[in-house]
Amino acid sequence: MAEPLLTLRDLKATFTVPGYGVVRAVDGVSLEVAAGEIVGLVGESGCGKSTIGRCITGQVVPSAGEVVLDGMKLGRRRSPQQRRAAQMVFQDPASSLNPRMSVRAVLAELLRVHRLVPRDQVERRCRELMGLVGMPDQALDGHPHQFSGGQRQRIAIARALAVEPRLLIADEPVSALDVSVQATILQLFDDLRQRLGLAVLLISHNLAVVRYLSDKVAVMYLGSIAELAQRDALFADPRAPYTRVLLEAAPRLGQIGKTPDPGLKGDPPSAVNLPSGCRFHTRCPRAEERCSVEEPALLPVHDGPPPAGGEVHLAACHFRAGHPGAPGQTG
Amino acid sequence: MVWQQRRYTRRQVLKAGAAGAGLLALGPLASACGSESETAGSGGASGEPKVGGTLIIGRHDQPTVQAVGLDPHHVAVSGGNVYTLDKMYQPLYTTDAAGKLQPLMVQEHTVSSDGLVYTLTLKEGITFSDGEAVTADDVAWSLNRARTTETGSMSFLNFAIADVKAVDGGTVEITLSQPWAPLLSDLSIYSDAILPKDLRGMSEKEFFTNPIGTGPFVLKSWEEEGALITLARNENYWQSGMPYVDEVVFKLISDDNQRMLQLQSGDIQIADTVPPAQVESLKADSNVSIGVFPAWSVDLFLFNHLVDHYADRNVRRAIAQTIDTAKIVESTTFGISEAGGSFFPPSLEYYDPDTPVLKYDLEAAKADLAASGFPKGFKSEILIPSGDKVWNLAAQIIQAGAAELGIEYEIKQLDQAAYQTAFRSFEFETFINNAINDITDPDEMASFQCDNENGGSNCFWTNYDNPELAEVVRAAAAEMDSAKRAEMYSEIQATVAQDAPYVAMSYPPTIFGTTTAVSGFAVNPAGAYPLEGVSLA
Amino acid sequence: MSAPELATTGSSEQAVALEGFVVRSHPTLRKALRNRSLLTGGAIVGTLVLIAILAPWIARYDPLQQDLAATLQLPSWVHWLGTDELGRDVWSRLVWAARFDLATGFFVVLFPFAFGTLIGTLAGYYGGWIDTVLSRIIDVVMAFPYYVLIITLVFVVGKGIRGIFIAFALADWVTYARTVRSTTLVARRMDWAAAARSGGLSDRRIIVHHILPNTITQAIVYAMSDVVYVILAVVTLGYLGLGIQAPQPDWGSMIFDGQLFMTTRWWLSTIPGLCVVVTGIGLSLVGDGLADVLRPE
Amino acid sequence: MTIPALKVEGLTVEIARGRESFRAVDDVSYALEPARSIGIVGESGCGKSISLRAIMGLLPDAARVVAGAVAVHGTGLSLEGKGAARQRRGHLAMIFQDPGTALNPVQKVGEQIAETPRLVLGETRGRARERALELLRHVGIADPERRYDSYPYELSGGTRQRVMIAIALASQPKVLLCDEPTTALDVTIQAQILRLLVDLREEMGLSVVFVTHELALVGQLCEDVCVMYASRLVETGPTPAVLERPLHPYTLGLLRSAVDLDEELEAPKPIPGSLPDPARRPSGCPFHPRCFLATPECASTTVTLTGLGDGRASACLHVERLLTEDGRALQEAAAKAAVKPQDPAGTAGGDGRG
Amino acid sequence: MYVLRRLLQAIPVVLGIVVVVFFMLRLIPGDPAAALLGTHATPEAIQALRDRWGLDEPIWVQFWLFLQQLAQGDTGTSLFYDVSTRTLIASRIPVTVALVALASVFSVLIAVPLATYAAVRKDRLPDHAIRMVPLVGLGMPSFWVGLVLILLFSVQLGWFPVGGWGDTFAEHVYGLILPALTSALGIVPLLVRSLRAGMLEVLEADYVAVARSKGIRESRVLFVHVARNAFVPTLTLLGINIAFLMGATVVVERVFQLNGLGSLMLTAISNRDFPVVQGVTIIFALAVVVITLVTDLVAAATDPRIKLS
Repeated sequence: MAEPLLTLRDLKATFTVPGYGVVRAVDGVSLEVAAGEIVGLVGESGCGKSTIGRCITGQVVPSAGEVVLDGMKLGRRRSPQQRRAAQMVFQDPASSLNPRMSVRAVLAELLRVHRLVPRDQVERRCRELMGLVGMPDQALDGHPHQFSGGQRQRIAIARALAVEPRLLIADEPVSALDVSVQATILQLFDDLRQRLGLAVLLISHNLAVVRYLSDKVAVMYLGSIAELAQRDALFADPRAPYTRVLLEAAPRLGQIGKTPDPGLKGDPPSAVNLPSGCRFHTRCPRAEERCSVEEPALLPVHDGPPPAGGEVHLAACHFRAGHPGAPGQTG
Repeated sequence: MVWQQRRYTRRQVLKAGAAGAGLLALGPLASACGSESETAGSGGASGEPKVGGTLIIGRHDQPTVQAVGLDPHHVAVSGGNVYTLDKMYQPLYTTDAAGKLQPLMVQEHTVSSDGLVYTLTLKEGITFSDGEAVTADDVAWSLNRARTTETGSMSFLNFAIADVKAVDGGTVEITLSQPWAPLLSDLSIYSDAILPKDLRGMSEKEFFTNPIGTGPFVLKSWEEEGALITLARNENYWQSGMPYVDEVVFKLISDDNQRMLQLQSGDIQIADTVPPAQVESLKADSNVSIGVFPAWSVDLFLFNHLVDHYADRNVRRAIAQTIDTAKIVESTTFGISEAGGSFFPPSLEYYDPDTPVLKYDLEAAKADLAASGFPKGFKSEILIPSGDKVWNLAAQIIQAGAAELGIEYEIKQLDQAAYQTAFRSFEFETFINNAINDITDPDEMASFQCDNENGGSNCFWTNYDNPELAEVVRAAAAEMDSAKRAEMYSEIQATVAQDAPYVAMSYPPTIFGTTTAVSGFAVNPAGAYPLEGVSLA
Repeated sequence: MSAPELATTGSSEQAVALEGFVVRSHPTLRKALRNRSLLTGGAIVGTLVLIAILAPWIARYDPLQQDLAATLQLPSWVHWLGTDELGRDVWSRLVWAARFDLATGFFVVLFPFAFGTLIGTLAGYYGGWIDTVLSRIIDVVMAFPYYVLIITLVFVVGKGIRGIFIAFALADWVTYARTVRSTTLVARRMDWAAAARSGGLSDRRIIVHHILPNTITQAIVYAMSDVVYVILAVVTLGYLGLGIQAPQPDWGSMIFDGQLFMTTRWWLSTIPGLCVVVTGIGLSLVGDGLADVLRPE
Repeated sequence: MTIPALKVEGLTVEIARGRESFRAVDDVSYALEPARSIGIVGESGCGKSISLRAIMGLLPDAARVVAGAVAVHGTGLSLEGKGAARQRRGHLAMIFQDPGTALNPVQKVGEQIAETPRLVLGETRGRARERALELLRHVGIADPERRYDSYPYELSGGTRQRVMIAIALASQPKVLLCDEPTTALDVTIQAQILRLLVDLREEMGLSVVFVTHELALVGQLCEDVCVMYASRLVETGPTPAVLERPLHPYTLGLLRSAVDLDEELEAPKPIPGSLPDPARRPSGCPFHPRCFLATPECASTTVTLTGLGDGRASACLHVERLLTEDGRALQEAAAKAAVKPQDPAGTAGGDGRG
Repeated sequence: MYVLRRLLQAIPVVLGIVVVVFFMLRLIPGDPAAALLGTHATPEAIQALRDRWGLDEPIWVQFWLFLQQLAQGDTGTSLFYDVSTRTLIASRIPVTVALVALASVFSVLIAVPLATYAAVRKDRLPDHAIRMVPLVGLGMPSFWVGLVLILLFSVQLGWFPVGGWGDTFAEHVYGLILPALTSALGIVPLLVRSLRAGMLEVLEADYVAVARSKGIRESRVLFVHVARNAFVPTLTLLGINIAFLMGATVVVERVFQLNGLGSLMLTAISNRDFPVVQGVTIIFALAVVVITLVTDLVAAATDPRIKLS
């Protein structure tokens, strides 16, 4: 099997909040992203999904574990080339572009500093990049405040692409956009994947968005992965109770007049004092005694060898194979 | 040789002036009211003086330093101390408001034929503030302490004294090492004040916390590090009926505007150091009287003779002739000061009005400069203490005048401490300062400014070195014949005028403001003002 | 995988879906021209600067020329604002003082501005122990009351324009450093700064080209009022006897010299006082206006 | 005919921006029956939040109501003046998108709830506290005694929103105005809050106005829906009908541009162009520059909401085409035809969010 | 916990202050011994004094001695007055503290109503008028303001004493009114400006809207909900500006002839009375540190969120 483009091995990230404690934002996450693959990372706020993205780009220094991208082990100090390998697209279009720099200045700087194209080709390449994200050449002269949210997001993507990254990390790329605009950005990602074979780590709380774009989906809860599977397997046959709760809670156009009832009580526990055993047991509608004692590992839901052509479906639940007494659900 | 900061417009100076210490040794107090002359128009209420009341005096400079207690013989006594001390202690002689030497405690004196032994008979009935009578023992002990103590401030004045002895209870004998004309005058210096012998057996610290003297007032309280000093009537004062006021309060008010405004509002009854600029407007205030008292005081523009430019007599003469003293006094003091000429102030004994001084004359100045080693001019600086308005203006006028000769002056202002340090260590090129004679005899000023060797100040820190002139100065002090002395002092004044080691710019008077409630107030030419004759309406 | 291959197919499907936009001509300039504070302030400061530049022509006399025969004259056609104690023409001195004071203000502010911005940027950008150390130093300097510090420093380094220059250089940078540090902290956390870093740009480049253009605005705005503070401090030092050397015409020493004549010649100190106030108004308005104009939308 | 719980008529709000002013809410009318809920859907800047604030009497300084009337159970409410908000007590209460800013950060949450019973309803301190605890319990906060003394910053987003609801309920309103109350919350929490709102409505007979940008939420929660675009209502009607067969191109566009979990994995269809700046609303039908049905007369004709029967209304000139033809097909055909370069001038204008 | 953290943070600042003050003053030219002994002092006498004061010891030894003294709460004996600086400073503190306190009260009494009124009447005439205050106030030197106030209120109208601070408590307060007003006017412009902005922010906050919609009285809205939230920024701002007020005492005490720390410092620095200058500057700086600390703690008590940041 080919070496994956990105490998996260038992990644951990902790922060100390004065007067509060140590927050275990990411608590042992392993994940692989293959070249040309879009992997979705879903979870609620505070589950550590954005921190993972930031660990990969080096904005956050992991406290343990390793990040291997394209064969390079990314450490604390990174060469420009290592830094370029993964690029981020941010949630907030308002802060993702420097208000004082024209689009051209942003793009041309990157092209020049890294000598990505000969000097006389810079302008042409800028236009190409604009074209790639569906923006006209005139936009190069604009400053961020002159663009709408969707346009800014396109420019941010162009900036990310300018340095020819191997991996794009899209952190909630559409959640700040108007509904009517979201679709254009989603399509752009789709398009870029098809045309450039770009690998994307898509971080989002929106299950529908993740479902639409991703090949593979990881569901996170409180710093660790609750379930990891190919897109269809996961949405058709969620095995972690948390995944089911998420799917239950998501608003759907098809359910007119039905208020969602996830059967979930309370707020997520604090990441400072993680619950014992399964970290979801405090809210899990199906929790049993065992769950509060024994922490379930992320393990295949099916016994035996992985199904052909697909990856293993993993879940971190004692009852991943089906609730005791009930037949295991199958996809 | 005691010289003084100018008394008006000094700003924060005289705390540093205190630094200047001996510097402000001001004159002894004037005699009793009997001989007082109404020199200036302050006061003037007629009839019997009223007894009682509290007199508040707003002073410009930092008064007493408690560090040395209230010891009149100590070096670190400053202007501020003097005005408090001379109300509590008295010397044997005093200077009256007209500038004449008057015996204070002495009934009569005799001099031996060789002029070396003075025998003084004390007046009777003079008592200390504790009621004890003053004896010859007290006097001999005090004068010996004043002239021998290591920290003695003005002990140099007593250098001719070989010994002081009590002959009997009322007679004191002073033996000199050489004939010395200024002796009696010297004995009027405040620092030759009479204290009880052996300080009544107390330690210095004890005694000076609660001092005993013969003056009209005693210390009541000392607050705010001397910013507020209260004196109370000496109930045992030996001159009956006096003083008239119950209490005197000395208050530090260093800001000129403040002091004048408090005078106008009646918060204080006497303000010293009235800025000349405000005299006009204060005179318009019917509640205030302005007293302008002539003083043995001269403002000088001094050259550092260690600097090549000023070692050149022609340069000094040239600059002296660019200084229009009449214009200086007109614009800096609105004509209140008298224009300078001789380095002796006109009110001082042996002042010679015919001294051949260098007058303002640009052509002559140019000729002199051309004859000098620096015909094209040069760059130099004028050092002044910061915050002194009058000297600042004077410096600017000198600057403008010298510019006519191609001499470019920069005016350098230093705060008092740095200013003192600078000129005393000869780190200056020219500076402006004031000299004052504290006693009736002009020898003090003459030796201070002309005797580079013995004068105590290298001729006021100019290092003007003229041995022949110094000889004349010394001879004049030893000469007992008045007419001969007059001749000698004329010669001294003429030499200085022509040599121009420094330029006498002006003779500033002492300006005081009083409210109309005050009567009987006067200042003597040495700058001292007795208060036993002052009363409040 | 090779670098993303760029298809230049012209308008893709996305281009069709493109939201509209306009690229306007230089927006900052247009905003500046519409900003009333900036225009008013600019007019005031501009006039003052013009007066300062044209001082040799506007002043009718040499500001240093004494006329001891005509001191303290009342305003007249000959001397518009009368003369001072040395018979110098007050109007001429006022005009030359504008030149001196404005120049002093601007030059004195220059170093603290540059140094403080540098320190603040470094502290804010790098954080960690650099920030801790620099912040503590800033705290220490800030702990000294402004005038206490300035006065002490003037005693240390000496009076006159050189002393004032050094004293302000040592005391004043902290305000800039503090302001810039906090804005840098904000800027550093912005996504575009993270993007620049992960774009492989050097720290120096990010600081100079990305962070500074965003953070310096506040420093510039503060510098405007700081010029006034400097002029005021110089005036106050003059009052305390630590100021500018005579005979240099300067509003501060004119206020100070004139206050002795407050009751008889009120204009001698009031008019230079007004000049400082007007300068203050002008520069504050410029500061406010600049803040509006330079604020990114 | 029953008296509506809330009747809004011709509500028009103008906002001053610099020297110009524009209509942020333009002639908005709707009626809400007792114990029912109505959803108001639109994208950012369409005026939906401003309209709620206007009804609540909480307009910012720069905005003012220039026309319109609001009545709760037949009682007209004044729309101007500082006292306007106070007059709402007992009629209307509002909960906000961000409970973080809607709760006083320096006051204990219990006190914020107790304020109304104590100061307005005249209860004693003790009774007011009881009432506040009761309300906290009512909105599903476990351990209300402890939470009473909490400060807002100590609470999670979901709990804050519950507190906000408790504050709203404390004044015993008849109508609850909800301004995107779940947008800032996670999906699981959102579900809990929605559940709570539904329960409260049933228990207390509250009527609810629910403002959101998400059609799916309206579908799950509200009987009726108003779709708002560029300060105006473009379509109203019973929710199932509107979602099933939208009668305005904008409604259709919104539905089709959203990705949804229930849909087959087909690509969402964006609406071309972007939202107009509210101050530079296109003439005629404000949606015409982005509309696949647009004809030249759309740009010149003033469109108004026109009733179509069954409680439905649309403000589209070409509504009959949507009634007779399949809107989706029309839209797709239009998109295909437009693959060729589009006139950028036609889509000029920022989306107003800078 | 928060209190402890803030206290710990203050320690390096205090140490820094001590170091800076000590070495800064040693750089001032001028010999205190020569300054005190004056004209007629002999070099021997000066040297004796220098020895007594330890001025010729290596600077590190001097610093160590200084630290030892400081540990006992003293900065040594005044060279000039020969009394402990502690005594000296203690006698001056009441004036300065009273002046600063009254000035703070005045600045709040002036700035808060102005800022509130401007904010409530935003963009209307009162707002425009009040916004001119900072512009005009910024450019006025305080000694000049003081002088004008004296001429106006003391000389022309005779309402207040010209200077000084009297003997009784009533006279103290009375005498401090004009000086405190002068000091206050120095920071009122800044306060008005920032407070207006802060007030606007609070007035436009959602929770104020919520409070109004609860039906409670407008006065309660203003005094409980608005005021309490506006209090923290006001306090913090005042805390920062009190440092400026203290510095201003140097000037104001001189104008109004008050014998406080400011005038003590000016005198001492001219006298090169290093222990006193050290003492006063350290007291000033410590006061600033303490005030900042106290305002932070009060702010934290008012707004519980602060403890977290």
